[in-house]
Amino acid sequence: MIKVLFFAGFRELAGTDAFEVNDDSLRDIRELVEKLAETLPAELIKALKDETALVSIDHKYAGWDGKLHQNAEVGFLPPVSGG
Amino acid sequence: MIKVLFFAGFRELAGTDAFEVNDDSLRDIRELVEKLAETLPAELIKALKDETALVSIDHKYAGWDGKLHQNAEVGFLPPVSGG
Amino acid sequence: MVFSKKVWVGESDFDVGEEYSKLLESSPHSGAVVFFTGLVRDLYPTNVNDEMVSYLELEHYPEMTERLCEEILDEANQRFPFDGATVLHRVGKLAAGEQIVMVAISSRHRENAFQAAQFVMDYLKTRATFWKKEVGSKGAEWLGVKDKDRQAAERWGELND
Amino acid sequence: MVFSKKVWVGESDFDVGEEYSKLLESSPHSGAVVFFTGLVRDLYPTNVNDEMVSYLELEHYPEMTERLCEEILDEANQRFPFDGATVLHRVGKLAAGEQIVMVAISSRHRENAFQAAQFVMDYLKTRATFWKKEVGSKGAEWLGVKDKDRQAAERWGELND
Repeated sequence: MIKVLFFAGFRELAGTDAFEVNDDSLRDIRELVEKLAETLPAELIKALKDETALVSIDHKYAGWDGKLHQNAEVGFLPPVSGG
Repeated sequence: MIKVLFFAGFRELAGTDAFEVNDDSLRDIRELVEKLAETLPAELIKALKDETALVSIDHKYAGWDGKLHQNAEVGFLPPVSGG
Repeated sequence: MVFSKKVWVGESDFDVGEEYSKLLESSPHSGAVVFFTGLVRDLYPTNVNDEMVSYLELEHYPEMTERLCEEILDEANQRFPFDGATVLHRVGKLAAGEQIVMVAISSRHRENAFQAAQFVMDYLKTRATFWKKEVGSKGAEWLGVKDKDRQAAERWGELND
Repeated sequence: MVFSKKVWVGESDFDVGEEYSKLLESSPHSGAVVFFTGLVRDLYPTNVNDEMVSYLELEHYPEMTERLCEEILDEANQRFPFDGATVLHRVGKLAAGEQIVMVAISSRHRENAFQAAQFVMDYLKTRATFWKKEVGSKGAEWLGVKDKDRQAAERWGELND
């Protein structure tokens, strides 16, 4: 099981802040996003693929090739705007 | 009459914080310092001539050629160290 | 260099005078303190059509933010050694004029305090997992990294990850 | 740019939290405040043989200092426009740990606040008519402009006199 979190604008596009994916065959973020595309809005998927979007695995920034594992927590992070 | 003020280390070398010079023929700071040399300690005069020393006339920074006038207030200022 | 570190993220407001005193207590040999506070401005001319902003909504990724803030402080300390640092960042709904963020650095000399405070702010803006939504009378908009903030962060070169 | 200006030189201590609030009141549209405070350090390794400093004695040329501070603020505002500025500088006898100076700048964006605060500090150190004497157990010494302060001021180029 992979736990997926959406923040800020991504959460609004997803219509939810969390999502669970039960597919242990997914190897990396790229494959996870393809999986999410089956059920989540196309507009969200497009935004996740934007070059300004960030991804985290287990609270660490990761790349599009970031490896998944059992019970990973994946965060989809729009461009940050703190401070 | 010209009013001369000494600050910080210059005051300690002069042994006084203020001094009056009654000589209306003095035209500039250079001439004033020569006049002071007649009565004030040689060590002070040497310090006043150091390139790091500053001078003011009527509360404005002035140069060695700064012109004097009746009732001018001249400040002899060691290198500053505020802040 | 070992330094005293305080990082806090939450909804409540903070008191600048009190934080200043606490920072000084934690770094009694410092001769210089630089403080930065960021507040909600009432007008954002570059966004949402120059309109007045009613309030901001700030959210974050709690499991990431505090650690990222600490990493940014560690990196700043490696580059510009200092004695003490405080980072406070509010989340939730914030009205115009309210305080959002505070970064304070105490050090022996002022140059490092200024440099470290700027470094921390630049990286907070571009690396820490906070998001800000401007809500005005004409609509709401999630803000992204501003170009000038990205440029400000880039001047420091790469982070030593 | 018109800005709110407060310059004060005197013997009494100041309260950073209070000054921060007053500065914000004077510049309600600012989104960024940078504060600097300088304190008497307890050890001056480059002077008087690394000894502990018992206290500092600060004096100034009253008829010049406040005007020079205002001129420095005006110059800073021409270069890095901001909304409000406070400069407080103490004189007299100050013990280790006591506050000496505070410079605070409020502005729309943080970059100008940081730049202006640094500019003002660099010029205060090299142009304003203050003098500082370190008194330790082994003797007393009037400080001059430090090389690094002179270099810091030189990076801004010439003042527009």
